Amino acid sequence: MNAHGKKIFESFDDAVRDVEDGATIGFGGFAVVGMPINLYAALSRQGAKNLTCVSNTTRGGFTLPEGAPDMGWLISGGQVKKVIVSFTAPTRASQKLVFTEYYEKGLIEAELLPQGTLAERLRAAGCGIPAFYTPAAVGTELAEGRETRVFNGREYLLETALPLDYAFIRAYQADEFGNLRFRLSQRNFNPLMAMAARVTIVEVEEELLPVGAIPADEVHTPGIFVQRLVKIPPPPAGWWPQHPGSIAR
Amino acid sequence: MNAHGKKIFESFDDAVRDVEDGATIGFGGFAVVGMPINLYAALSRQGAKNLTCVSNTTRGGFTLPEGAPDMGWLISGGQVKKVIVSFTAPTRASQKLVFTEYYEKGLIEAELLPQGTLAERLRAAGCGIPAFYTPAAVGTELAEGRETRVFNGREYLLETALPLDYAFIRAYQADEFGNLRFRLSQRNFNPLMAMAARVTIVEVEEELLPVGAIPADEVHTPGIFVQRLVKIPPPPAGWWPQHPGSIAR
Amino acid sequence: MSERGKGLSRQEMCDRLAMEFEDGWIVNLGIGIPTLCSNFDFGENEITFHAENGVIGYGPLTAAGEEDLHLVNAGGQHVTLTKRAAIVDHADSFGIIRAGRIDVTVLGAYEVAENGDFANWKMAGQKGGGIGGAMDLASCAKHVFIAMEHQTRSGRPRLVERCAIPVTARGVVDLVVTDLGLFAITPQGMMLKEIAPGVGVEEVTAKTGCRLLIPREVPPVKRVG
Amino acid sequence: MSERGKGLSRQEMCDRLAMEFEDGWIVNLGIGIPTLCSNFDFGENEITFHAENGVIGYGPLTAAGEEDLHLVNAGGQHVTLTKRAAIVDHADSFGIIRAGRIDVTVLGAYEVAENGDFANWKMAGQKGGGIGGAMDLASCAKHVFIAMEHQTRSGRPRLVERCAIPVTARGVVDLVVTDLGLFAITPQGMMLKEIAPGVGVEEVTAKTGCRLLIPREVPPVKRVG
Repeated sequence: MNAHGKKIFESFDDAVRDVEDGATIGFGGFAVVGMPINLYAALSRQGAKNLTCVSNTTRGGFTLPEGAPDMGWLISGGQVKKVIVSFTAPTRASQKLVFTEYYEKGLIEAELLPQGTLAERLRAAGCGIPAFYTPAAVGTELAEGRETRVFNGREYLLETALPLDYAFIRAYQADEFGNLRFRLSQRNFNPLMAMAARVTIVEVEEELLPVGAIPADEVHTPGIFVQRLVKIPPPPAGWWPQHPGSIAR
Repeated sequence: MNAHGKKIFESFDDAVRDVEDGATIGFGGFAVVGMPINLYAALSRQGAKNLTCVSNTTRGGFTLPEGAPDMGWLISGGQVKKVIVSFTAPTRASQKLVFTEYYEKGLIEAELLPQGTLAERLRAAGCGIPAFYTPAAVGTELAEGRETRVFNGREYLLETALPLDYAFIRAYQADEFGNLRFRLSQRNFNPLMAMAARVTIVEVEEELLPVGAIPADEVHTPGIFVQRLVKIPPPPAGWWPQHPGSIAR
Repeated sequence: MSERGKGLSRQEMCDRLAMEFEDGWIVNLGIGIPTLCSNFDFGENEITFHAENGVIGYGPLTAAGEEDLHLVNAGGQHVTLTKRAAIVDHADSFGIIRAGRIDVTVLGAYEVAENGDFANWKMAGQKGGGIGGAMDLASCAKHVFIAMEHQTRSGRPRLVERCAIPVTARGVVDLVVTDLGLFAITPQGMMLKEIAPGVGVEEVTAKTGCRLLIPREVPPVKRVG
Repeated sequence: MSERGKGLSRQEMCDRLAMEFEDGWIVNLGIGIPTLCSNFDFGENEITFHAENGVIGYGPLTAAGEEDLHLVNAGGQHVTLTKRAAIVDHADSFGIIRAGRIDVTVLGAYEVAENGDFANWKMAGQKGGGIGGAMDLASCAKHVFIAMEHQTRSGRPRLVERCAIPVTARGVVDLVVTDLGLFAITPQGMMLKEIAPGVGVEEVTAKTGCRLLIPREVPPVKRVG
């Protein structure tokens, strides 16, 4: 795969066609911002099974349009074996997650971990660090039976890298080589997942730019981390977050 | 220290006045680019002793003007107890380093380590990671007698965080809160040292900008990592790299 | 003052904690009640709000209709940016947290124990839970403040001898505000520092699940102006 | 061809290694001889050069007088940027290296052993040395190529049975080019793959410090066109 336009895919279905059963996939995004909504839809259509899905949560937030795809689609489609997340419970007690139903029935595994540990395990995978120590979760139920070690008088927990087969992310701008820019809090987990993955697939909000359009100092994710780009079409063909003002709450 | 202009210092001497004997100081820069030349000069005048100096090398490169300060000034001034670097030898056999003379006489200690390990130890300190594992230097003299561990069938070396008391760095642009931008390869170690340090002192190339002048998405080092800013005066009062075209080689 | 005419409203609870923030502090506010701390008028004091999703220096909630769909805080609320703002990724954001650069985190809780343990990620008997950034923040912030109702909906105390549900971190809480007052965790135990208007010491004691250190004079909860 | 009329010039050595680079590869060139690889004409193949100081996608050396004082490669040379260029900090730059994203690193060496060990950071008897990025690169790049003179200035072989000086990494070298030819490290030992113009197999054997696997026919060093 090189940059002579070969990273550009015409459709989300093309971009996810080869995702294999049993793959580990990271989904970027935080509270809908930077969430790869269109790639969720495409993967749901594609049907790969026994997936391990890595994400902050199994759901977006209130700006996700009614009926829009999220990890719940993959779960209810029987595609997901395990999730690795910092929230298994909903953030509000009133929410009802597709995940919860499957989880309580024992149909799906879950690894619940601190958000910073999730971020750092992805970063470690992307940076060739097999393991590191962190203070988070020491003294809690999550650390029971696990290896800890004292450095400078303080106890830390050993955590290992979390490599991904695929990163599904959403960016604001991309050039044809895959250099990416995110806008504001859209950055969140997206650059880390791109670094941690063997294959990074990006849904891009703005029109794809010619190579060189993003100044080298302003690239957030270098194109060497990016394998596939798809421009998000305008609605209704493409999924976009909805403006809070348009939502009846 | 807050942002009501209180991070701005009038002179390099003011900015380094309180550096104490025995401090650990990181000096950014790589081959002169992003090297805090003026802060080297000020620290030489200030005279703190028993310093541990962390940097890629003890010297700059050929664009450092004749007679300009570098770590050699601190060494020959008897200020340095130890260096932590990825080069103790000169990069060219023909170079003669001030460091080498002191080192061969046993007047100074040196910790020599792979450049990636140096960078990651600084990053770990800046990110609250006390220790991590790396493949670099496994099987070499540097790993002798040290703790290694196998992950997924491969051997890795345990490395610990390298926290700094002070980071001395050079940036292209800064706003009055200390949000920084670097230009091109000036970035190098500079953001890492800022994150690893208790006190970060920045020599800034362009005129200091009002707060808000750097868009949030384009900040390379957030101002929360920066405590002191000094604008570099034009030469001859301030030290600047020299243009290669002006050098007789 | 709350609607019931006694005790503290949620905003008053958060105002009391926000009074403790010092000039130049970097502050992280948890989801729920703690977000109200940002409504406090800090005057000349410059407070920089940090959100787990990498937003450093966010400002008040966005006015309705003016939300930027690319910008939320850690609670998913659409916020504005201050002039000092900078964006980092999730790894750097939690690097800031773990390195101890957050001066205070204000979190909600289900239970706080007199030894400074607290629990806020998993309810009794629940399968799974919601950790988010709470364990990183609680383990690493210089100060951990808690803002919560004094009792559960069913009337059980939240200030307890030992947490009965899984803890978020151990021995980290400094200060707790509830609708009944302000409490400090001290080496000697939990101390009633200030009491809410219209509330008596006996009521606080009766509704609290651990021994309280009670000074001879308990001042009213401090208010601005 | 070198000035002596036989053997390979340094540029020819690097050209031979550069022929092995594949379309889309990410390549890191060490200080000294290896930097000449970037002079090769890669034609349609797109090669992205990575430098330890965080410059991804740099291009040819800058023309004299047009140097940008903010831009050097890992050898401190002033370079240009390609359109694909992106800048990262030193931690991310070495993250890229350690994660195995560098397809090949071309390094100089003092010694290469038949088992793939090599040494390039410290001369015999020297106190200290210069590691730079070599240990990270050597341990983690998908391929490690070495470009060096076949013998030391004093006429001792650099291809050896076992390294006599401290190694940079063990068992990592794939391919070595010297002024006398191209050598591959194979499970059976070091193989003479191609021989330089004007050089005989006997000369290569005589100047080599380890057993060489020598095919019945040793082709000349491949050239473009």
